[in-house]
Amino acid sequence: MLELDAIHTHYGLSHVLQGVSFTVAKGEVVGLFGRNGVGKTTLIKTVAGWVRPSSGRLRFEGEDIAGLASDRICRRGIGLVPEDRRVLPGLTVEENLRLGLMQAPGRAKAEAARAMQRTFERFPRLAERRSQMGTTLSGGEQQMLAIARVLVGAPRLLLIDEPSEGLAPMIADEIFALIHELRAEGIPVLLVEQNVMRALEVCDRFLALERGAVVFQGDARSSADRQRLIEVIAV
Amino acid sequence: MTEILESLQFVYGPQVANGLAIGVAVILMALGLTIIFGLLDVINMSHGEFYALGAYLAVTLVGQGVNFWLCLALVPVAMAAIGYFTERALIQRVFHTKDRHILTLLLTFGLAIIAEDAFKLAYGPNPYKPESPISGASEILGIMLPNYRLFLIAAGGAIIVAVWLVVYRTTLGAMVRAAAWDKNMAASLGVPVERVYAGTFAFGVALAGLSGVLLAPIYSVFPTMGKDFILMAFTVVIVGGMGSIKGAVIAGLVLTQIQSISSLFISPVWSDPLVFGIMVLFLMVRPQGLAGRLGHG
Amino acid sequence: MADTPATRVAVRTAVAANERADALGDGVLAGAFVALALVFAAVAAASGDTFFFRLATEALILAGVAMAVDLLLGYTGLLSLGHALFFGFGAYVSALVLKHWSPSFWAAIGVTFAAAALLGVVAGFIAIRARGVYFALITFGLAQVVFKAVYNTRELGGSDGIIGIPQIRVEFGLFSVQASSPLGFFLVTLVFVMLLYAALAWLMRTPFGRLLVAIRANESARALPGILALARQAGGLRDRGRGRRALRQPVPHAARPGVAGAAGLPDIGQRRDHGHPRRRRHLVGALYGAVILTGLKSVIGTWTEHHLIIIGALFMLSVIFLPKGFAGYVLPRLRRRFAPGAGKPGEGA
Amino acid sequence: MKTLKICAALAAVFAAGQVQAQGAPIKIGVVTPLTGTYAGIGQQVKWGIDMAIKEINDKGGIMGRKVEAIYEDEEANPNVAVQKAEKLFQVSKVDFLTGTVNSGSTLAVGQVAERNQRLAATTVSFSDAITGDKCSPNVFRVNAKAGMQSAALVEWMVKEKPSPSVFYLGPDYEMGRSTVAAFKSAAEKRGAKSVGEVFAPLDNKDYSPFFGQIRAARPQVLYTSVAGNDTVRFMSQLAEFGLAKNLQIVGAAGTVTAQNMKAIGKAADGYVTGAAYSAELDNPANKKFVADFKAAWKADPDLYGVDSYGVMYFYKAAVEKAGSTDTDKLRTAMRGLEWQTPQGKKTMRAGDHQAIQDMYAVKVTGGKFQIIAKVPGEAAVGPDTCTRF
Repeated sequence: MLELDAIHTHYGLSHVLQGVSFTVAKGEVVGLFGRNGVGKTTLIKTVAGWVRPSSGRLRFEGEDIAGLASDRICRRGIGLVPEDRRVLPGLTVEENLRLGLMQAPGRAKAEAARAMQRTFERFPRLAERRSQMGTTLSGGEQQMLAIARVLVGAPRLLLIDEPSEGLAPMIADEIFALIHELRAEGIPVLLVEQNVMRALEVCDRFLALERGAVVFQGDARSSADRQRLIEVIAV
Repeated sequence: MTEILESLQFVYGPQVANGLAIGVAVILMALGLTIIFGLLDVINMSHGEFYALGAYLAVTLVGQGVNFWLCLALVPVAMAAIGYFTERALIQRVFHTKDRHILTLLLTFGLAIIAEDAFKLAYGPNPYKPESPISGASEILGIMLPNYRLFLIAAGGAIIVAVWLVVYRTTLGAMVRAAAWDKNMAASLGVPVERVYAGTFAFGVALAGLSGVLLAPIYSVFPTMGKDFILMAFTVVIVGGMGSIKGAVIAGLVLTQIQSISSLFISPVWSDPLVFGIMVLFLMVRPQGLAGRLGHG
Repeated sequence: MADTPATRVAVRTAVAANERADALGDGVLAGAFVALALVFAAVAAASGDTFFFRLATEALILAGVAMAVDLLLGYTGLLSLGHALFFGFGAYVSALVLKHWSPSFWAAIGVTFAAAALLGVVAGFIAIRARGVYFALITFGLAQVVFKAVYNTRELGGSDGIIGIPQIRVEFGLFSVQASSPLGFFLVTLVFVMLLYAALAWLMRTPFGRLLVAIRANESARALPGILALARQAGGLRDRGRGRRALRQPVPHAARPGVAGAAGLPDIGQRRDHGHPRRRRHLVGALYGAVILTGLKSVIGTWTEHHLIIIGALFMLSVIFLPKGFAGYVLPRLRRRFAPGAGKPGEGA
Repeated sequence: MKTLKICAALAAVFAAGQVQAQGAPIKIGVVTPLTGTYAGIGQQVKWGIDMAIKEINDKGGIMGRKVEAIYEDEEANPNVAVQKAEKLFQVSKVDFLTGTVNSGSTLAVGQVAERNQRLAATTVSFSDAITGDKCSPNVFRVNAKAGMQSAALVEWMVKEKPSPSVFYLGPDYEMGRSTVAAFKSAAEKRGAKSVGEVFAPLDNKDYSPFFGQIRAARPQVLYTSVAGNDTVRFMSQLAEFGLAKNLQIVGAAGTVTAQNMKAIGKAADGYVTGAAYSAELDNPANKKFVADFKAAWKADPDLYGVDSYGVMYFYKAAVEKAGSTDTDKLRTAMRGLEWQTPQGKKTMRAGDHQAIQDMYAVKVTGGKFQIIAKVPGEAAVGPDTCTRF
């Protein structure tokens, strides 16, 4: 579904991604782990179109998406839940969600209304706060909003970057439970997370990133693979 | 007592009423400017020339026998197309550079120079004045106000409210605000940011053109008319807070009243420096202006 | 990111090499400028011309103003839209000195320099609180206030300006130059402008100059400790707070157009600032930019009365296609020729 | 055979050229605003001069020499005017300079003329100072100064409304203020009551903030010296507010002109000014001039057009009287010179270089200037106050 083949990305003078290759298949949740500064977030940004890869192939559902503008990539069905949530300031909760509908702009009004309705049912706390400014929500609620506004557009792949960062453990639990639900619904996810152990619980597979390249891929269920992952990303 | 009443009727009353009409004119100009700045971070130095272009288009259409009221609808549409094209053809080219504030400022400054000269080339240096579509004056509380100015105040008020509603109460407006605050995130939600930028520039330009049509019967039309309101509009935008619609409305009303009333006590030539002085003070003390940016209301 | 001691040294060496190459390139262009000016003077003097001398003198004076804008925009990234303020102020002060106090060139230039420096402190105090576009707008507002004030002050001649300023004689001790002599005045202006250029170019290589560049870099980075360390090196700004750190910086540039204004004495008044984009980070570009623009304006102005369309179009084209300006285009090419060793990293550093 | 014919034709052309141009053409430098606020006036200046030159050349030039004009745009800016004047004198080597519109430019260009030892004339500038305390031996004025216009206007006003109450509104710059001051003192001497005055900024967009004061003062007459686009706004806004109904509006000569009259429209009707010219002037010379002007430029001539047309005949008469284009001889010839213009006979006063001519009160009626009264030149011109020569 998502294929990366020898992706290289530069930030000014620094060569961040140095040939990343992997795939995410239909219905699978893939964890992306590595130490700080190895390029996890850059990888997410590259897929989302915020950063243009300098070389390599990037395909989604068989079509080349490298170098496309972010909004184009989004409309192909890739939803982004970025680091720091990026809840849009100056927009109400409802407006944040409405923008999520832009992912499929051709949708009929009734259908869009149904999607909104479903989202509010799923996130009742957002429904309570629908006319509040998005930035006045608590951290956990903002994270919910960041995920909800992507889900409202019915994405075919989710990129989630550090969802539990800065959240109390109880709240983080809710987020992971949500990702677990997504997995059950068969929505593929590429997940970046510092809390590796918690993340592994919701993942099918994982990738270990080191110096801008994938050094190891493994099965999230296999304890041998988990052990090796710890060795690679700890130290 | 009669003396006080008389001074209210003849001096202060008209001053406030006239200031209100001028205030609406200034706010109409400032509105486009502040929206373009709030979203695009572009200081549009050619805004005044777009205003002039709107007025010239109206003069041309009226000259062709088109009804003035029809012009009010046609010109903004034409101006929006021109604005869209300008953004795509010019602003877009320097928009993604690091120095985009300065480069776009210089670019629109160049555009203003060209436009002013082009008006001279196309229409000659002499002024035009479309006949006011509403004539006569009404007396309200003993204050004489021309009917067209009453219409201007009403229409201007309606436009301001409509713009506010579009920006703050529609999904389109939400897209615009989202693109203003966080371009990348907005794009990743599927907002076509490039088109939103061009569309917003077009919207600002259309507002300038609309002001041109509305004000032409009062202020006449000539090549350098773009400079008339632009300084005051910039001042209003700065004092009100760059990108804030509410701020522009408040600042526009207050500053034009200050100018209008102060001209009773000091030589009118000093009322401009007075207002600029206020602007400089504001920049020193509160550079963000009265209200925040676009999106804060 | 690959931030190892080795790469740091490599980058630093490359930057140093680039700076040397830059200085060399600037020097070549500045030398060529003087040479061209002298050739022009010889030809014009031989043909007994006055008009082109006056035009060229005006171009040189404009070059002075342009360098001042450049010092601010090119090095600190602050766009001043109010430079005509300093120019006009200098002109008015020197006119008043010459008319009412002493007809001495040195008195006029001395008083003007001091007064312009003072105005620079005041304007700097007001303007420096704002950043980016706000700085541009505040300088614009300031210039407008002062312009309207002078325009409405009848004691200063109001809209007519000051007329009847005595023709000055510039005393150099051993010899003197009459300002009414086109050749003499041109040469005096050339010497002054080139001295200013040399002084500014030197200033930019001192720690103070680096401080200015740091202000630009600091706009986003806010690396205050580094700035303060540099400030201490510079010696002049010890222990000043953040708000005041840049206070001194507008002073030299303010004094400068003041002097340019003094040098431009015979024609006094409001002067449009051509805010050329073509001189960023290369002072020498300001010299060329001013001369090219003055020449273009004169030539095109004779050719069509709608010269503003052409000037405006050229202006826009240069913003779009030469955003680094004339010198920014020429110098890297010169550098490759004269110092092929200098590598690329300087561009990003 | 063919070649021979061409050679003959060429020879004939050359011979004709030789006969016509005994010596180089006389060059007239014209520094006038071709762009900016005053471009409309500059247009009339150019039309007037071009037309006069064509006529003069068609009749054999001045003393057998062709005349040619070289135009430079002064952008209504004294700095630019100085630069352009210098260029014309130095590079183009013009014999005579004219065309400056605003008084600041005329004064500044006068200094350039003195430096270059050449003569200059203004055909537009009104400021009394040009032939008063700031007079120059090298500068002549062929048009009527502000004082003459207001003298004629006052003359008419006191006859129409004895001891009227007058409100003054002028643009706030030197010319505007001095015009108002001159009219005010002349009017007060003849018994007018001043009930208020206000100076609006140049390029003022809205005059309504002053209307309260005007209404409160209840004047019979409103005097104004705004010009160009400012007049369009001022007068149409007056009408818009219904203030023009019971008010006689009078003003300076530059206030309502052929350039802005159309834009003012009906609001200009009834406006009266003291003028040195009207296209309606009833004499054969003017009838012919107006017809020719219309034929050539598809527009009516105004004061600036006719004065600029007249300056060429002034120069021609002076050169023919002096028998030379030498500056000193020419200056002597110009002093006291009498010459004919579409406005009638003019006399150049030797003492201050101010032309003396008959003045008129003219009223705008249906887009035309109708003459409603005449004031003899000697009565309007006032005393000679120039002390420099």
